[in-house]
Amino acid sequence: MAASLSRRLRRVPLSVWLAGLLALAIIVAAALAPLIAPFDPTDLTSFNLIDAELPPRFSPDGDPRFLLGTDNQGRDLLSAMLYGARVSILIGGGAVMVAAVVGVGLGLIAGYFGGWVDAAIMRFGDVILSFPTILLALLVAGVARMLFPAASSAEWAPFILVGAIAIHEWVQYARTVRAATMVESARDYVRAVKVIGLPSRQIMLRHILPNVMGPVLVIATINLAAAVLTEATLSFLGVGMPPTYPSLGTLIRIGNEFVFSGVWWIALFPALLLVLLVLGVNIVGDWLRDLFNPKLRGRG
Amino acid sequence: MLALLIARLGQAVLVMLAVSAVAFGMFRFVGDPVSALSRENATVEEKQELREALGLERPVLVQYAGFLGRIVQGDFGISYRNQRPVAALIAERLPATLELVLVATVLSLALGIPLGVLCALKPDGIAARLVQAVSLIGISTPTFVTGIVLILTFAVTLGLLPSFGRGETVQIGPWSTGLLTLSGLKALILPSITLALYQLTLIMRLVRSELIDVLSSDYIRFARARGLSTRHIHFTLALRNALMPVITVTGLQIGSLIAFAIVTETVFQWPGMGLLFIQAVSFSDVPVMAAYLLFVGLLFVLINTAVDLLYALVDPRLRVRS
Amino acid sequence: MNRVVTLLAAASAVALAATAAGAKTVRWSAPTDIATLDPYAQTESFTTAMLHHVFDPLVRRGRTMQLEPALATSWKTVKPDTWRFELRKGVKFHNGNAFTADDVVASVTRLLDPGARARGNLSQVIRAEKVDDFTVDLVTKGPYPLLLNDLAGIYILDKEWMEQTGSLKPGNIATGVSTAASTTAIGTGPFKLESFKPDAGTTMVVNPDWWDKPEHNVSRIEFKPIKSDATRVAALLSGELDLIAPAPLQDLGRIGANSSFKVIEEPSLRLIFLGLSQRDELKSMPGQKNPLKELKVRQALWQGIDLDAIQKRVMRGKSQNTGTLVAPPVPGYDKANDTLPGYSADKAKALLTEAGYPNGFKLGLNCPNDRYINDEAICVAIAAMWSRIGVQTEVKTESRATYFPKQDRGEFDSFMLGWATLPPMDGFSVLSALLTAPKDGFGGSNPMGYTNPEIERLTREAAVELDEPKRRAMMVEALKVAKDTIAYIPLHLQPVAWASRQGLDVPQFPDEYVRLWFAQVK
Amino acid sequence: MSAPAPILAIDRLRIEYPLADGGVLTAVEGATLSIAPGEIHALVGESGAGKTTIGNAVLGLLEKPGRIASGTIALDGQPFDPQKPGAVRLGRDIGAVFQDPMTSLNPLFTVESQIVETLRAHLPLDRAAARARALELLKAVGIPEPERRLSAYPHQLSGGQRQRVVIACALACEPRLLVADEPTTALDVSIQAQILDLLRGLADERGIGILLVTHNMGVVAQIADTVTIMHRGHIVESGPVAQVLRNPQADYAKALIGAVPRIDIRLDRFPMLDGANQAEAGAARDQLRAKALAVGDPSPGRDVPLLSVDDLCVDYGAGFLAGRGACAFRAVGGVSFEIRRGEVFGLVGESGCGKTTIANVVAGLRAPTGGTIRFDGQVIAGAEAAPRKGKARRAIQMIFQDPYSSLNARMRVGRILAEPILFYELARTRAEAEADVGLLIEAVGLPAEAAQRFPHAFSGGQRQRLSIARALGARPRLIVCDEPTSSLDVSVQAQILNLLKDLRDATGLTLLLISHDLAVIRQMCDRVAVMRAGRIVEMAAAETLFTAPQADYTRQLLSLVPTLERIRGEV
Repeated sequence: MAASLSRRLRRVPLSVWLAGLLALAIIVAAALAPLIAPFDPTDLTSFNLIDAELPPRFSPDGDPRFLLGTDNQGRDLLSAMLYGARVSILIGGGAVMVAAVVGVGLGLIAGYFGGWVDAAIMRFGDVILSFPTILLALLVAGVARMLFPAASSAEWAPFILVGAIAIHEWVQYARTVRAATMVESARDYVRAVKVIGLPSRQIMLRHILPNVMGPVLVIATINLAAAVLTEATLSFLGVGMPPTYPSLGTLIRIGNEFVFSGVWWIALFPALLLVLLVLGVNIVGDWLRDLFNPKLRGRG
Repeated sequence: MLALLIARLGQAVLVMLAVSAVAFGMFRFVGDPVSALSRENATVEEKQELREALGLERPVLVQYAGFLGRIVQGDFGISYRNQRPVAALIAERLPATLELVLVATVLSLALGIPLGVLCALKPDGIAARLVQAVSLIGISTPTFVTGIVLILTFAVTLGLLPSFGRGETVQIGPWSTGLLTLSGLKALILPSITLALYQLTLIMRLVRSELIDVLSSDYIRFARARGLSTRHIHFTLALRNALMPVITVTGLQIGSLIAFAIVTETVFQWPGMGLLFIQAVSFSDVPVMAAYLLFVGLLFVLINTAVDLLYALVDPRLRVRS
Repeated sequence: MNRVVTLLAAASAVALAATAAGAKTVRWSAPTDIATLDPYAQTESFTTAMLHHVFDPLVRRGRTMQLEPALATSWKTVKPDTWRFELRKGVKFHNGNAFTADDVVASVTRLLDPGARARGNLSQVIRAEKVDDFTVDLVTKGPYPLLLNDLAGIYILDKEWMEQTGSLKPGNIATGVSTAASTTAIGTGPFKLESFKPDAGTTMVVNPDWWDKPEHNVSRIEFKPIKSDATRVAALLSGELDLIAPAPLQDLGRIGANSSFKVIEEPSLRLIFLGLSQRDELKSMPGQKNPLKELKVRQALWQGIDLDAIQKRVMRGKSQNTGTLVAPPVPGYDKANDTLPGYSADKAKALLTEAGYPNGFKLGLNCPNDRYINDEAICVAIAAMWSRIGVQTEVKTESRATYFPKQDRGEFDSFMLGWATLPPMDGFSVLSALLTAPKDGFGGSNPMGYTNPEIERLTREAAVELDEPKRRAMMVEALKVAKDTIAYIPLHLQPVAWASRQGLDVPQFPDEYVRLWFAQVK
Repeated sequence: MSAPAPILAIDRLRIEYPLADGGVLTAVEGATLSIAPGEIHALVGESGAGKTTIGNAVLGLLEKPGRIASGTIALDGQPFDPQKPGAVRLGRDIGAVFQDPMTSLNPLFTVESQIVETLRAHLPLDRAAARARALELLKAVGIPEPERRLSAYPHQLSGGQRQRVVIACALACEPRLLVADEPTTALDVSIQAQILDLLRGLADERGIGILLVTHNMGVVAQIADTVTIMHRGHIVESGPVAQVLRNPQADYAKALIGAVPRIDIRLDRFPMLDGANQAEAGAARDQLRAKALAVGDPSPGRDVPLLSVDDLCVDYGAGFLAGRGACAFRAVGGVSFEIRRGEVFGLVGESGCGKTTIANVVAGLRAPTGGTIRFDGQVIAGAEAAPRKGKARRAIQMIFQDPYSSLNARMRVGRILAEPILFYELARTRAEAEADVGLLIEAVGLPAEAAQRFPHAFSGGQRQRLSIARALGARPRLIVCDEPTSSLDVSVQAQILNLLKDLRDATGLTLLLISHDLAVIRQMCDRVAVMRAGRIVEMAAAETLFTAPQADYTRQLLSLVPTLERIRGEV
């Protein structure tokens, strides 16, 4: 199976390559934002209100200092976008990470031990899934902000957002991993190590975990896209990142107020970047999903 | 079937208890209705008086017991902001949201299933590739961006469709419907497309992958070996199998749509429950927020239970063995 | 445009077959909606403004904001604490009932009920007494100079109707009682309510039997709330609306450039300023002395704000910078008080050095993000400016729902607040709510610890001074002390900016009320 | 002798699969065969021989991108292209029966609807007529209560009934030819016999030609008229069944037939396809034996049973919050037996009889509901059993049925084999463990470099060797072998069974061998217990059981199992 996998990896379609490269480029650029961005938009002393709403450099009134123009505060839009993408990706990635670790852990436990542990974990997951993602995230983010004044600050908001998104997403990992664990547990290699008498923890982590990671990878990729979107939606609704430390969603929210005023770039560029990022990740995730779905193998 | 029903109802009660706890938590700990209620230059004494009138000084458990007792009787309290029973407010908004969600669901099924079939049957065709590509863009674009783009295009630039609201509605008993007037129908187009887009993509992709799965199954191979027409195999046999999970997903998605309607309703000023909720949030109108939560939770639970039971009815394997 | 006119005509035809020939509909939108139709159950200025179309007060504000007779034709103080009102005769409610002194007494009594949320709006009145069918006495707690100002926001309801519907007492959210008054409005005003659907729309039709001579030609009002700025502008531009109020500042240019639309604007009464904590320590620097207690520091912060830049960029030149705490039309305003220190980052730095903070300090700045025009953007800009003079400012913005409770509890180091002195439209409200210590019913919005004995004294004297010139002089003096001690840092008067299609003339008022009984539709 | 015109004639058929790298994989090369009316023609071979590919080619169901590169297929003398609709129609002229009746029928449709739709796709019948015909068909394939079954859904039928429905569908339009691809592989012996009878009857009574694709020589012997043996895409030998099975000419055919375990007589070893291997492994096995003895306990004597199972009961589905179908199901009820030192004890029965459950309990994978198990006199399972640890656990190891799932795909073989050694601390250092691993690999007849590879680099037989090596690594005294060869080809099965025998001889192991295959049991075991529905119906020494069975059930099983020795028409 691994052989066929690596063979298939060599046959990655061009579109997936491009999408992957695009997503990777955005992620790398975002990660390196402090190094490559022309300005530091989080430094309040670095921008000046006088420069507000300058159009992109390529338009007639463009200012050569600002490639993609400036926002309503005079921040360099390109820098704001790079930093914003960084925030979005960190939150999205953080949410995926937390959800994956929690979900995989609980899924393994539920699937391996079964019985009441399984029932308790999965029923709890069912309750969580009774709330739509966005509502739950809105609630968690909103409630956290109301309870802890600090929750809306630049330092804490990302953690709140990670929690708000992950609280719903872990169930998906748990369900998948639980199902896969049940399948793997019944397979002979696991029975073999059980006969040997290895402790459960070791069986789960060393033997089962590596074999259930395939679907987890797929979910994680697709969820990264979804998490970035959820974060954007929360920020758009005003319970996301503060404007002093904007994510892409915050930038779009701010820009949205300028949609009709001719200052189109403030909304357009961040929205474009967000869509491209999510699209790139989604294309890769989609392809991975098909790759791991044995039924779809051997088809174009 | 009975066991399933009982299990599902038990789960539903569990969920509703969790929801009510959250709702109460919000009621008690979130926001401060006092300052939302008092006027701009209210005195300290006025505010304290209000606090006592609202019962915010009583012990938490007493408040929770009271809360549970009231919601069981269908009394969700009075909106701080509108001074009207919350139940009535929600009932008034329900039609708008449900019609929007319903149309969006129908739209996503009506388009999602055929497109999914297309992509599964001709995975290498130009049309399928195009649909796949567009669908990826569809799930990669945030709802609010889609809504704004649609408004800019069809309302502002082309002037074809209204940019907000429900248009004219007709009152049928307690239900106000926008489905019976031209302006109501026109007003539905943009919001329902915005809302449906994500689900459409989801259903399309689900149908595609399920159908591909089913088409490679033994019983389809056997059906081919029996010389049945390809048409019959694809559309009567395989599609039916492939649509089974669509039932579940559609059910789950209806719940999500109700929640996602918050965003759509905000963008299109659609006077539904989502807008009510967002308004309530910005006014700290806790009774409305709590009732919305309970209501959406209940709706979600009901839909899920109904879907499970429906699934059991549709799938012969889950029916009672006589 | 043709399409719009046709639509408009069609819509009106449906609604007003009787007056089809002169059907003039105004379709307009605001970001908020009427909270409730019960005027005593709310304190929002927007709802109050909307309800003014349906209800009349005893005294109202005219075209120039002057107080003028409405349901009362004249008044006088018979005792220092008793005002006598002569009522207008021949006025009918929308349900046909006649307007009499009983209605006034019932209305005032209802408003003074402990369950009425708006009873603070008439806090100085003890009771209303019927003298005869068209004469009423209002008894106040003591000499009270602002009674007429208060009465301009108190609408009169029909007693018989309240009796019939059991609405004589107001609804009470605590006891779970709601009344018919929340969903029905029977007034004497220029328009009758046709339908009210929260968040969906409110329609009103002209009241042909209005007691006053109409200065408008509007036959129908269709109000549709649209929260999102972008959607509201889009609806105006696509011809679905005739008027949006307010119009987002950033879109004014675009709307104005379109020959089918026009922008109307003027400075509002709402004055935006920053509050500064006067407590012993700041949240941002626990355990250290609060630098804001130093006058020089406050001076530096004021001089460190480039108000012109904010006015030009954030407010698009539409706001009016101010150096005092009340707007020019408001009693208490004095031109001499309205001076600005002038922006100078260098002077600000020098002042900080003099005060012993050459390297600045840490400061939190809290702002709402959905209350005032461009509130969030203003705060971010100020934080940037302060950071440049060395004060490391951390901005936190949040929804008004969470912001104001915290402001009430005094949880901020520095914060933004707006004050329009409404409903009385008098400088006294600044003194009594913002500048005095929280005691004796004063200082309701001043939890930050600012006190000044001079202001305390002047406020208490002005409260009972019935001689208007004297009273004003006291207020001016108090506001001068506030300015000299930099109790607050005033920023600007936010603009009232509306946009409408050409062909609709609506006069604007600094209190931001939309008064369609002055509108002309062409 | 003028042969009747063949129903099916395949002439020099070549089937290719284009590969992604531009190359071509030839699945079938120059295949020629013909089937006369009423003839059952068996196509046999091991996996990868190309037999199923030919079946699929005739049915036009070649998996993409496979294609017929050259050669012809003719029905009743008319060449046709099965991939394209033409004069010959699938379903009407050619019927098909697949291996797994569980998945061949659409779970969402009734039996009636599935038969009727087949009928109406090809014949101008109205609904009522089609229904009547469907009823006839069900009667013809011998389904009890056919009226009631018509409205049943597939899941309401047993496996055998389902396969009958599948055959009824295939027969619906009275095809000339039936392609049956492993039609009984998924079925138990008794049901297999019924289905085979049904197929034979169809050929005899209706003159239908049947192309029977199978790997089971016993089935061939029992019902086929002619047989074609394939190997790696080529036809090796073809002819009448008796002639080919009794007297194969080609080397491969000889080896293949020789490797089929016999039920009539016990052989010492299976004859090997390629006589090579083993000799050099002897030294390694001696060392293993020495090591095993070093950690083993002194034997208290050969007559004390090594394992004794007493009144064992196992219930399923009685757990807390178990959910669906929570009522308990008794898988094993009151089973008692003993295994003596050094013997091979066989447990045989049809699927669901409880034999695998016993294996699981003995190996410690499942706790019994009642009864006790003693190992070397010490209670290891049951009410008063202490948790199995250390020596007690190490002494019993297990090998499994599916070689593809019994090794962790993500670990190198060396690590897999070292795991028990390190866990039981049988080696003091990692290097010592690696040396042991080398020894084990050598002992099961694999090259030493195997340790560096991942499991996917090995064939099924090799993996089963590795599985055995892992079990040996723990230096056990009893190995539970749960269907160790049932997913292997016969030639590989022969090798593995030989290996097990050799190891037993070399290291003095005791084996519990669980199998459904009576022939394998006969070849391997010293004593045998026959199980049915959770109970032992007969237990005896192997020779006694096979020559003089006492229980009716045993006799029935023995008479039904298709074997190479009982060739049709010979008896």
